[in-house]
Amino acid sequence: MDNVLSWITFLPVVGILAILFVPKDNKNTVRIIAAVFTGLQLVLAVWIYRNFDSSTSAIQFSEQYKWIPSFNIDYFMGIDGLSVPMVLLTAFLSFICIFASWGIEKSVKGYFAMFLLLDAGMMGVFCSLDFFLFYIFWEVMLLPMYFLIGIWGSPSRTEEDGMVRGGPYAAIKFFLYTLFGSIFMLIAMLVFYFNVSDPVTGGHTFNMLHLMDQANHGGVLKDFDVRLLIYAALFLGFAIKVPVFPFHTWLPDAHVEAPTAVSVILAGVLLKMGTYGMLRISFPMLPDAMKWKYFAYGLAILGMINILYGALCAMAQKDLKKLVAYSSISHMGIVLLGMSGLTSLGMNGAVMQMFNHGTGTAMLFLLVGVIYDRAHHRQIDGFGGLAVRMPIFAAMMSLAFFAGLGLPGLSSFISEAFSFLGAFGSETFDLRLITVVSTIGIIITAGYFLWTFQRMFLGELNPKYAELPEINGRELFTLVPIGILVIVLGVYPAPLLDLIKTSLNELVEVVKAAEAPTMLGLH
Amino acid sequence: MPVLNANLTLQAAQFANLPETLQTILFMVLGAAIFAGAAAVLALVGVYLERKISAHMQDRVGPMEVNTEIPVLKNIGHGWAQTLADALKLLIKEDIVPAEADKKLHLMAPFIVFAATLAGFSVLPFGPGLVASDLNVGLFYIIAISSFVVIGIILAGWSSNNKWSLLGAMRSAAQIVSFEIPASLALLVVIMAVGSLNLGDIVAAQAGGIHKWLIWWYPPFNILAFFVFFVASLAELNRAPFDMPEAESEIVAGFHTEYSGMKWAMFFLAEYANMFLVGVIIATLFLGGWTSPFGDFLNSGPFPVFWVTLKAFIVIFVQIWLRWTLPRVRVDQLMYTSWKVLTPFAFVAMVGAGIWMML
Amino acid sequence: MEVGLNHYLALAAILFSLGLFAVVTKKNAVTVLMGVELILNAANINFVAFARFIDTDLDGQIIAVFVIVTAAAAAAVALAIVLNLYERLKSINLDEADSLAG
Amino acid sequence: MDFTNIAFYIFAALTVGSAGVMVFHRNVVYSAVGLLFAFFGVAGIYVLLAADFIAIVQILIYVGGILILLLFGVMLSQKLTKVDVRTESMQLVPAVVVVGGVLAVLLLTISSTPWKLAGSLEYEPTTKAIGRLMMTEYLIPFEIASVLLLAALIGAAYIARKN
Amino acid sequence: MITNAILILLLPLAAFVVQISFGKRLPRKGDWLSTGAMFIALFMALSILVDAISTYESNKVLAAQTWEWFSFGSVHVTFGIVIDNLTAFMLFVVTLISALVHLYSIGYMHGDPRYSRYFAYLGLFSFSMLGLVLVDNFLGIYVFWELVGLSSYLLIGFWFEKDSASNAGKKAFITNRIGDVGMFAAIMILFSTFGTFDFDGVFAGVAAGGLSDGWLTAAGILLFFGAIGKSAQFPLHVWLPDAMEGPTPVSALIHAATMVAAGVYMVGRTFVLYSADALFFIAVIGTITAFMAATIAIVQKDIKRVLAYSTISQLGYMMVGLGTGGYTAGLMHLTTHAMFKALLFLGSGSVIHAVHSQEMDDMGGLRKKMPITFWTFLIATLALSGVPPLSGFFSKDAILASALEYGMRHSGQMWIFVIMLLSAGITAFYMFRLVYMTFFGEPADKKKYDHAHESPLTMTLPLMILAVFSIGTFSWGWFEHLISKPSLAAYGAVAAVAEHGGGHDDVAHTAHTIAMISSIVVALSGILLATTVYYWKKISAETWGSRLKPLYNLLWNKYYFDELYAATIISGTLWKSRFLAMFDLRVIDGVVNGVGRLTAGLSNVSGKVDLRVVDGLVNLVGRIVAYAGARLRTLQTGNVQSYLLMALFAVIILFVIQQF
Repeated sequence: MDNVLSWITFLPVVGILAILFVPKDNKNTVRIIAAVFTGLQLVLAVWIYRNFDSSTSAIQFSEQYKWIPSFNIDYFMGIDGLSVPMVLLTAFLSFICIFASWGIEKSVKGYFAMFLLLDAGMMGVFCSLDFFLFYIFWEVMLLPMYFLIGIWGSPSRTEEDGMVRGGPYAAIKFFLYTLFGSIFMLIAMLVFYFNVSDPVTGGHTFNMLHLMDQANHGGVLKDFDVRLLIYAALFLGFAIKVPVFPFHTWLPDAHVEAPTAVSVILAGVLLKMGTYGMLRISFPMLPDAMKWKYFAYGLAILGMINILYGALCAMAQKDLKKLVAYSSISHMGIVLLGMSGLTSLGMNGAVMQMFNHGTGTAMLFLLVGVIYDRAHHRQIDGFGGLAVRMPIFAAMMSLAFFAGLGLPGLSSFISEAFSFLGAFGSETFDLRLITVVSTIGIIITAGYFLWTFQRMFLGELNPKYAELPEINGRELFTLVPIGILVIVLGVYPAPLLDLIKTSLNELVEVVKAAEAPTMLGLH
Repeated sequence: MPVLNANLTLQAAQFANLPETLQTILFMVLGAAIFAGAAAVLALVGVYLERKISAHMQDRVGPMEVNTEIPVLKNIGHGWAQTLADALKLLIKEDIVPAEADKKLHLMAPFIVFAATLAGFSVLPFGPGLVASDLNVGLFYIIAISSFVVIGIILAGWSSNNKWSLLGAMRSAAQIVSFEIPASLALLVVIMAVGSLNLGDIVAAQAGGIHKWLIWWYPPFNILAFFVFFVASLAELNRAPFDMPEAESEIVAGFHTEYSGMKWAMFFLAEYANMFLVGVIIATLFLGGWTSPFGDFLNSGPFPVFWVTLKAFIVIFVQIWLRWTLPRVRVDQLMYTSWKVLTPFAFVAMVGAGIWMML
Repeated sequence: MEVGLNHYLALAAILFSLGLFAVVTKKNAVTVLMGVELILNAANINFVAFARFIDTDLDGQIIAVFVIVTAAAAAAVALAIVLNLYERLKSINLDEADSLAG
Repeated sequence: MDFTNIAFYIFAALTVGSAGVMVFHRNVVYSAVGLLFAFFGVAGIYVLLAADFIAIVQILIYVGGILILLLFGVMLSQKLTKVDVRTESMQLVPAVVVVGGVLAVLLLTISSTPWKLAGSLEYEPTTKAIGRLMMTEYLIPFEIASVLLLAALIGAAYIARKN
Repeated sequence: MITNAILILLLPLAAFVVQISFGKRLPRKGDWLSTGAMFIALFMALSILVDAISTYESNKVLAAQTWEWFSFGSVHVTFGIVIDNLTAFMLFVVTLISALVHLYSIGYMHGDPRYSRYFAYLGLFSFSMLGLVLVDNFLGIYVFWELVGLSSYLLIGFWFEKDSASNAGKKAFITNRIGDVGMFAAIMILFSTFGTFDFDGVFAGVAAGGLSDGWLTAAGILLFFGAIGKSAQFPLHVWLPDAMEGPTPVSALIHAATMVAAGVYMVGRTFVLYSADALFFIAVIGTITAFMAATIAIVQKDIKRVLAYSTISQLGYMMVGLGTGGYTAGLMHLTTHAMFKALLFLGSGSVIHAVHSQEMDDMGGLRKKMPITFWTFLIATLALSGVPPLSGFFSKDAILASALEYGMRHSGQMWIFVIMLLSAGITAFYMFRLVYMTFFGEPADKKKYDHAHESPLTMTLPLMILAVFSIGTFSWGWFEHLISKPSLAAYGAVAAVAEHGGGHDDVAHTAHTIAMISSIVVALSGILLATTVYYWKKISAETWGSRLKPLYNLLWNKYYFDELYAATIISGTLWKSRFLAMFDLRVIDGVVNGVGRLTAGLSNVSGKVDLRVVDGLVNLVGRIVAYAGARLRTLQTGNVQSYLLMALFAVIILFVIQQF
């Protein structure tokens, strides 16, 4: 079926329309509609997966229509190995999250409308191959997140240190932070637009494929300093999204304040936007800038910092969700490290890690949601000995924790291992020391996960939670598929790996092929 | 006055020896004097006639006694000098000016009225070429001047600081103004028929005997126009059936109650001069002016003047006749006749004549 | 010296300013109206003078006619208003009719 | 110094004098009379300007119509009893200044603008020409003027009606 | 052959899966299922062992098969099974002990609320252990390495109500993880240079000299780190004693025989990798561990703690064996040790089961009450102490011989032999101390003594079987033949390092005889000393204990390792994390919020400025207008004429302006 990508992106929007017609009070019909549409989206995603030809690295299912001819901007959608897993992940998680947000009672229509808009935004980002369209979807995704965190997040409260924290605070912080980043991205986009000549028409272009072709780079893009600047700008834009060390403080707040389903999507998909952006835009378009000594090592070092810093911070957290947030930062660090190695192994490992972290964290957040719905608080020390009372929940939680700490046999291990291996074995850069130091991260990760597991589940049952109800069917329905996915991809990762390897290997070759920068001085 | 100047130089060549401007001034003053004198005389004759005719109508004799010692005139008899005596009386009578009255205006009013009447005469042709100023817009001039009288009346009424005189003035002004319209419309018929405003041309158009007179053109419209004009002019004179302003029984003597002596005489004089003026206008417009009723016969020499004056006096006779026969018309009836009767007739006449002309 | 166009225009100007002065200073509404009439006359003089001295095809005079006509209409209406004013304010002194004062 | 110049000055003097009376006199009726003679003066000027039809129209409408209206206005707006028709004037000084300024401006423009004088100065009667122009070239304004008069008539009547 | 191997591998996994999901609902909670599965696996392993022995060819790869797991385009990650003599032996050992532990657990764990889940975890452990033994590549070994760690975590922390148990589990897992990191680093080095994970591929690469000597040693040491973690060697041994929190059969299976042995197996499997320096390092670590653990064992009161430390010590021995080149000696000791250590643990298990306490003070004089347990326990103790006829003697003697030989060859390294000899003596001493304190002497706690009774058959049967194996497992000769020391030559190494192959040249022979004699002497003296102190009570332990107070305390507190680690690493990390979290919260978030507040402040200031200045201006304009308005209002006199006047005035002004 043609223009499937447009369908998959705009199906949720149709969903929104459908929801709008539903009268406000029967909440369930709204939920069902949302479920149906995300379900359809999932079906489409699966269809794409089956029809995706993983042998070539060319763009598939591409659609190109003239959108704003005067500025030579066209509606150019297409996916390759890099974006397929992301599309699958988004569709899968959105579907799951709809069920996870079955408990939302406050202005349900608004919530699901926003959610579907977010879904469309995300899908758009992964499918669009026109920088302008990419940027638009990037921004579209921001808006619903702001509302979802702001309105449906936890009420704002003033902490003992006088700081006002809560849903709105986090929402604003998230929004401004990302917006700040996207401004730099906009600048870079415009520089590209004006300096890259469309091989066919000779005019300006946003078309990413043309942007990737170094031959088209003219004007100011010839000068290497400028290329570094643009790369830095883009990197800043994406780094905030990943999040990379100094720009990450919005994540814990956003997660803590956001409702369960939203933080699942936030961690599951939104964090991947940053790295996806780097792989889709920064790497292919400015390969030489990427290979510049200070940037490449910088990326690896930032990855390492992310891993260690995230892990250590997680260990000290008292709030379970914040802990998981910091763990996400740590895991995303692994992705960064994997990418910076510029080896086929590392790149594939990184993208796999993006996918696996998506599923793993989603599971974690869903579980946090489960316990939060019951105990209405997330202080780790507040619980104790839950395993006695909620064995299945404990089992699920242990599966999630072990997936988190990269136990072999579960998906994260494969991606982590190969990210490290890729980085370690990189020929272009000697990342050996950085990688070895980063591996310490997995010890700390094991430390805080098990410590948390012990404080929450093992030991004496906290009398307060003697009657805590076991995990119910709906929650299980959301968790089991992810659990299965985590285990299956852990044991046999080929299906995911085959999808992405041709494109990513080709990407690596392209970047490696770009001649080393000839800049004086800093070289 | 270049127009005036041109005519005068034509006729009074004998004064050529004087410098141009002096000549014109002299001529103007002379003309004015002649007219003033003629008007005064005519007025007196008019008064006399009025008294005599009204007396005879009322089966009485009228003034018989007043006579002069001058041998020839003495034996005319029939009190011909009565009006002269009256005039003398008025001249020497004490000129009372009401207190609080507006002296200057009080004085000025009669002169305005008299001036207006006199001005009318300058355009009328008493013979072929015998006209003070042969204005191209002669007839139009007459209409304009006739409205001048109103101001004099109003000023008179106003300046005598007397409620009744003011009311009288207002009423007579309204009357004159409102009858001006049917009069002008009636004249339109004449203008349309002849196609020129110049009185000389109008008379020329009616030359050739009684049957050529304008009154008989396009029957019945011209007759209707003549009738409307005649009634309207009666109203403008404040005479006869329409003499509300001076109606003794109601507001004493109207606007000139406070006047006495010479100023009153002026008013009186003006009234009768005006009567004569209207007579001559009707004569020239409808009754062939100075042309003799018998075609070319008796048409030369002094006869044109004679014919004009004769026709004028016939009209005057009719006016006096009406004054003493018809009862006084109430004010609203007055207005009614003007707006609801005369004006429509005038329109009918105008339209009818117009269409007739087109055919 | 020969009475040229300027004389007439000068005369008109004088009349105009006199009329204007009347309009501006006089308190009595009727006097103001008179002033207006005077101004209009001054304008007419100009028209006729132009018709006489500049383009001789009588346009000026026709316009003068129309001005006179409209002046008449205006005077009628103005007087009606003045009467009404009198009706309401019991006096036609313009400085009392300042209900529009700011 | 032929007659027309003298006539012009006479009439000009008459007009300006009477206008001055009208403006400066305190008594409304006197100003009305002043206005009367001003109108006559203007009519005379018209005659000098070879516009005889306009002169007559001037007399007919201004003197015969408007002046009477004004007089009526004066009379009706005074309490019949109170004869005093004093009319004060106000803000004299500024008015003088301004009007003087306006006069100066007008005179300045008149003197400074180079008028394009047409040649011939002959006189000929204008009534026929005006009549023809009125009915041909200026037909529309003529009709509009008639409508205007009708409207004014009705309007004035309505406004003045004592309700 | 391969199918057998696969079956052996998958049976426990299947048992685990079935057990964990339907365990509760199965009759007798499914214990028969797991035990049955294990005995079948045992039977198959036996068949493989017989097959291996029958072929009787040194280091013969009986069967090997690899499957493609997944590929990265150029890099193909495979997963395969290799069965050679070593694997056969290991399979037999693991399956045997696992089966016996299953059987034993039926009795021991009877009545436990989560009975089925226990067997599930055992199944998982067995699967992971077997996988570890069978797998043929580094990545595979790492995978099973971690799975084994997981299952040990689950089993140690089985009674998670007890905080100490869950702590122990966590401690075990994390310590293992630390070791694993080292191992992973080694794998990274090897993979990055050779591009493959397979042992053969890597070994061929090393043989071809693909890796510089320095890096090779580093890889070797790092690989050994994994073993340190797993086999509780010197720095990372702290978790094993705490692991005793788990049920005793678990300790027996995991912390005696199999898991801890994994480290030794791994070193054995990748022996060719280790350069001389690496081997020396292993030897040193082994020695330290052995001696340290032995000394601590002396003062321990808890029966299981003593055995735990003895295990650590024996592992040290194995490492020394391998380190000093005694490849066969080390591995043999592995197998023999597995047998009698399992027996010891199970024995102590039945004692605990009877007495319901792990403290030796509560025991005493149980000889009469629990004869079978006593006698099997005695046999195991003798084997452990290295008394000649038993299997222990042969393997321990071989290790001592290789240590001596190593000492002879490498001048100045004699201290290894001396310490090891001393440790052997101490081992004998504390083992007999244990025996006397539990089985001889007066029962300390009368009530417990009366209550004590012999364990049921399900528990005593495994004891007897193990006792048999402890006595004479294998004759040294053919074991050595089957599992001889591999050398790089097998992989085409050019310059075969002149490594002494424990063969039959003179130095080896002399070392062998001396070692044998000295080991016997030391063992007997140890036993003698123990009996005098604890049986004849000639020397009172207390007096010596008090006299050597500082030494006693040192030993009692396990050289303060736990405290050391707690102080340095654990609290260090915790402190760092707290600091970083605080740093993150305060500084970075502070910066962000600071920026937020700054902008808020700026906006506040600009708000004020705006309020005062700009707004002021606006108000000013407003006021001016109002003022002007007021003034001008007077102009609006309502008098039309004044308006006209003003208008005209304007006209004049304009005209004047226009002029200039």
